[in-house]
Amino acid sequence: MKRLIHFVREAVANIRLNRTTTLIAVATTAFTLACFGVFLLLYLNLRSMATSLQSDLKVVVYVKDGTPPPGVSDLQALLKADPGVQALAYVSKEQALADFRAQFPEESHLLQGLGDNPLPASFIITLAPAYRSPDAVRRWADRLKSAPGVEQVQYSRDWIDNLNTIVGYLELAAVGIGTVLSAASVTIIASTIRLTLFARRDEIEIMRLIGATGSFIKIPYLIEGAMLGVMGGAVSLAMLRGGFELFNARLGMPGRFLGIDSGFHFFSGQVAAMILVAGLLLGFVGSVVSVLDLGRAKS
Amino acid sequence: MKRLIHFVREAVANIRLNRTTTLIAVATTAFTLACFGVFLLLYLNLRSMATSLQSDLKVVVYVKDGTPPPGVSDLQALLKADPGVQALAYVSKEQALADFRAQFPEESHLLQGLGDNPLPASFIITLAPAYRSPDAVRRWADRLKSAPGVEQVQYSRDWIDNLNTIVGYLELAAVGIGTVLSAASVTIIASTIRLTLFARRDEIEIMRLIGATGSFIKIPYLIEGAMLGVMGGAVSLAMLRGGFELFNARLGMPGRFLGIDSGFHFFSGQVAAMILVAGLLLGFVGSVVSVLDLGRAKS
Amino acid sequence: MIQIFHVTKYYERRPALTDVNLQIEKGEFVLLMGPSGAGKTTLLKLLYCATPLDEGQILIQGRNVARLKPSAVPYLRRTMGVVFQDFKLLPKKSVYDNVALPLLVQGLPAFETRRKVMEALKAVGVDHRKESRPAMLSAGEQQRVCIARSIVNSPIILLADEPTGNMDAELAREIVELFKTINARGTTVLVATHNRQVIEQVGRRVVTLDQGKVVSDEGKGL
Amino acid sequence: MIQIFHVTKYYERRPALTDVNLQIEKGEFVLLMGPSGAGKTTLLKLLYCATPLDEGQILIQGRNVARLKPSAVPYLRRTMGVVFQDFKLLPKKSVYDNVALPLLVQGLPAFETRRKVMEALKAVGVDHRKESRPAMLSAGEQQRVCIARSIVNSPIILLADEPTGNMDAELAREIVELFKTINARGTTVLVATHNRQVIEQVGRRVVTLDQGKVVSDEGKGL
Ligand SMILES: Nc1ncnc2c1ncn2[C@@H]1O[C@H](COP(=O)(O)OP(=O)(O)OP(=O)(O)O)[C@@H](O)[C@H]1O
Ligand SMILES: Nc1ncnc2c1ncn2[C@@H]1O[C@H](COP(=O)(O)OP(=O)(O)OP(=O)(O)O)[C@@H](O)[C@H]1O
Ligand SMILES: [Mg+2]
Ligand SMILES: [Mg+2]
Repeated sequence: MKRLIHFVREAVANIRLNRTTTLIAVATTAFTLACFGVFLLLYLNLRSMATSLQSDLKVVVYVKDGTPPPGVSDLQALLKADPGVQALAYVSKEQALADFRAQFPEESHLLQGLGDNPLPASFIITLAPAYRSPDAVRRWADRLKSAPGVEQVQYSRDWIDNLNTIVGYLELAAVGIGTVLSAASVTIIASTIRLTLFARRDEIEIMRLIGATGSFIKIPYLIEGAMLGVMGGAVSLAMLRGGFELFNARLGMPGRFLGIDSGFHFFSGQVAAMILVAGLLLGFVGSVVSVLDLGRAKS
Repeated sequence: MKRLIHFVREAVANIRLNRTTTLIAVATTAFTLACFGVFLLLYLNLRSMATSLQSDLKVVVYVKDGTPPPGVSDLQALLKADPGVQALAYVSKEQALADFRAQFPEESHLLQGLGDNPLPASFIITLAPAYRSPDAVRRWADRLKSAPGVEQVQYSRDWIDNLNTIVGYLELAAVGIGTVLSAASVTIIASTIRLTLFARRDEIEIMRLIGATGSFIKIPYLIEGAMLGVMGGAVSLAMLRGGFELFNARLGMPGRFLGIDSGFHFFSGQVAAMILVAGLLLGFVGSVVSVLDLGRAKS
Repeated sequence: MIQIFHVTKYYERRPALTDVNLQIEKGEFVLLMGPSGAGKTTLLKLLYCATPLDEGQILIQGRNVARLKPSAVPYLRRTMGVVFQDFKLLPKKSVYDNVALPLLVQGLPAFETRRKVMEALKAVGVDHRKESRPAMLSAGEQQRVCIARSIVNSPIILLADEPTGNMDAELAREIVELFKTINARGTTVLVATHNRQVIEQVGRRVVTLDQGKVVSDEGKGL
Repeated sequence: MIQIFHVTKYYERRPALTDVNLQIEKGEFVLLMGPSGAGKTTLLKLLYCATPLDEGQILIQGRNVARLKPSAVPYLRRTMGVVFQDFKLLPKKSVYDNVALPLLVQGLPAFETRRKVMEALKAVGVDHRKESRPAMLSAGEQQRVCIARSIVNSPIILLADEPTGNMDAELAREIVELFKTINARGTTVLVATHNRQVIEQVGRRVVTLDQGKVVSDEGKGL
């Protein structure tokens, strides 16, 4: 316990005494984590955007022309019981015609010559979240096609496929950039911490000659590394927050045009905490590496 | 001249003597520039993708029903002379009907009851690159609407708008991330170089006491900084290239699905050179900052 | 206490010590002489395990130094006090903290640390500068801080490398008196020096090295 | 040559030098004595502009040191050779390169640099270690390298701070002889020392400092 207090006090003293290196280490960590954070922010927001776009997906189940009302009720009951259906609306033949007329006033003359209403009745279905992935939609639609009274199941395959591709790319880019950025963060932060310790190798050597054990020398450095990392993480969060607010205030509008009026979101408390923890771990790992290095340099 | 040789030799000697710090500085620069490079790569490829998607844009000019053949020819001549038109194809009323039948076999009964062919003739136009931006398309279409024999000018406003939004976002993200990454790169690289010099401040002080002028001490450090920066840039290019090949070999396929069979492209020689120059400048600026810093610390 | 058998030490294939034999009993006060580059510092370094041995054996308190595990070295060093020729003070710690370090390393209670540190600083006469950083002291003051650090933990063996090199005659005399007092309390003392005055004042065993060899060993058992 | 008028120097409000007056003529050989912490190093530092002056005036070759522009300081330093008490050798350069530095700074041709460096190294007797790095030398050898560096550019003024602190009597005698030779060639020499032997051997003017004040100035004009 007394030891621990000493170690922490020593770490704090080192942080204070080595202003320049502390500042540089914190700045480097902050900027590195900020890069990572910008990417994470972008990724999380795009993902949630994609998800909200997916919820716009509507599947239309056309009812076979000439199905008697009890058949339509049966179909409705079947759909209601389906776990894939989150909400459903019935559009009668009459309503379909009215909708068509309203939507395409210029083309309505196409239907003029026809005595009978050629448009079928339909159910418009919002799928449950679990059924919104392109594959799931396809499977669900294929299954329903054979149900009694169903003429056809329609959904925008293009839209689904595009979204699929976009989300796929996003995921791909996420993995790619995430990997590069993680590797970069680890290297940069570890390097910086290492460099700060490197500048103090003479002091470490003196401590050794005085009879200090390896752990006595190293533990304050590990604590220092972790502290620098957390400080870097905190600064990067502040920077991200500031940048985010700036960005949102200035350019938050386009989000609304796209119909995503929820706007962009900052990290949840959990993700923010994770960034701090990441800083801590990176700083710690950085100093472990440096300290091992020092150990090797001189017995 | 003799001086210059001395300075360069001194810089090289420093790089060699300070293995650890050199390694760390180069690695940090490389990783920082690599982050920037990944982003640049992504941006450039997305941009070129967006551009190639824009070239898919087709504008349809519907010919007024009942326009006599000379009127149609006049219109064709007008369109051919328009600088906005890259290519055009004529679709007669008959062909339009045939196309409709082929495309919508199920809905073709809608046209059955009609004695006359209700579909108009049209010109399908591929716009010249300069006219492909959403605004330009709109202006172009509006202008053409009043031409003799033109019933209507149609293009997918949604498509245009979506692409517009996407490109806008891309540009926005580019500016945002680009700024953050640039700031981060400058800070990180400058910090690292500064830290490497910081570790040598005693030596610099000794040089001063021997009667060395400021520039005599500083110039080798500036050269060293620039060299470290270039080395970092080269390593980052190598890393990017390697990562790119890996990525392309493994995951190059999705590109084809999107219809962009040209695949992803690596940096052109020019951009690669620019990255090297960026490394050089960053390293140089980093050492200028550090050297100024040293100058301030002690007369 | 210290037994050195046929010790040879090379630096880059050039011998710094050649076949050195030396026995130092508990409680002895031995002076180590010799021209510049004779190997005095190298011999002391071997004793506190700062450089590896090439040939021969060194036993300290019966333990074979060459066979010591790296983890045991700090504990050996804690039984010794060392005055380094180049002081080796921590530049960012105060004089007080520098002197307290050997006690801190051993985990001594705070009040006892305080008492011992102040005692050591007073013994060498730099207690009035205890808040200063080493760079703010004159060379002689730094050397005294280094001496204070070496004696603060009442070592069993005291090794001092040119401890009066930056001191005037009067001060050197006081420091030698201090060493003699410490020696009288049972500490084995080994001092490398060029200072004739020190040698006369101590008047004990003098071992002379030249070019890495022991060329004379006078006054043994005096 | 060197004129010091009413010089006072404070370190954190504590005076290190108080109202020091000293005139040193061209070609003089002056010894500076005084106990540890008397202010000898501080006085030398003022002369080579390593620390700012608080009160008084220092003229070197007629130029007012306090009024010197920072850009002029290097050129003043090039006319001086300084033996630092803590050597201040560049740790990553060889002995040769360390000694060559003052010549390199002045842009001397390569062949002349080589000749002068070897001459200086031979004069202090460390020419056989010219490829080594300072850390690979004994303290006495390092001190001699520092002396070699201070004399290599034939300075007009030679300042030496305890230049024989790590040397045996014989070597110290040789170094003093070297200084006397250099002095005989016209260089003004100012040596801070504790070594009685040196003082006797030089037998010239001795200035004694104590607690920052000049307490005696003997043998002037001898
Ligand atoms: N790390 C090293 N690498 C190479 N040679 C070294 C090293 N340390 C010392 N030497 C050489 O070994 C010899 C003995 O050095 P040592 O420091 O033991 O001498 P010393 O007797 O202490 O001299 P001094 O009185 O000058 O301090 C010298 O010639 C020195 O140059
Ligand atoms: N940078 C500094 N900051 C504060 N005090 C200092 C500084 N340098 C020296 N001093 C103090 O000024 C006084 C004179 O120091 P100086 O180094 O000039 O003594 P000296 O005569 O050279 O002593 P020595 O013989 O021990 O080398 C001492 O008390 C010292 O502690
Ligand atoms: Mg020695
Ligand atoms: Mg001094």
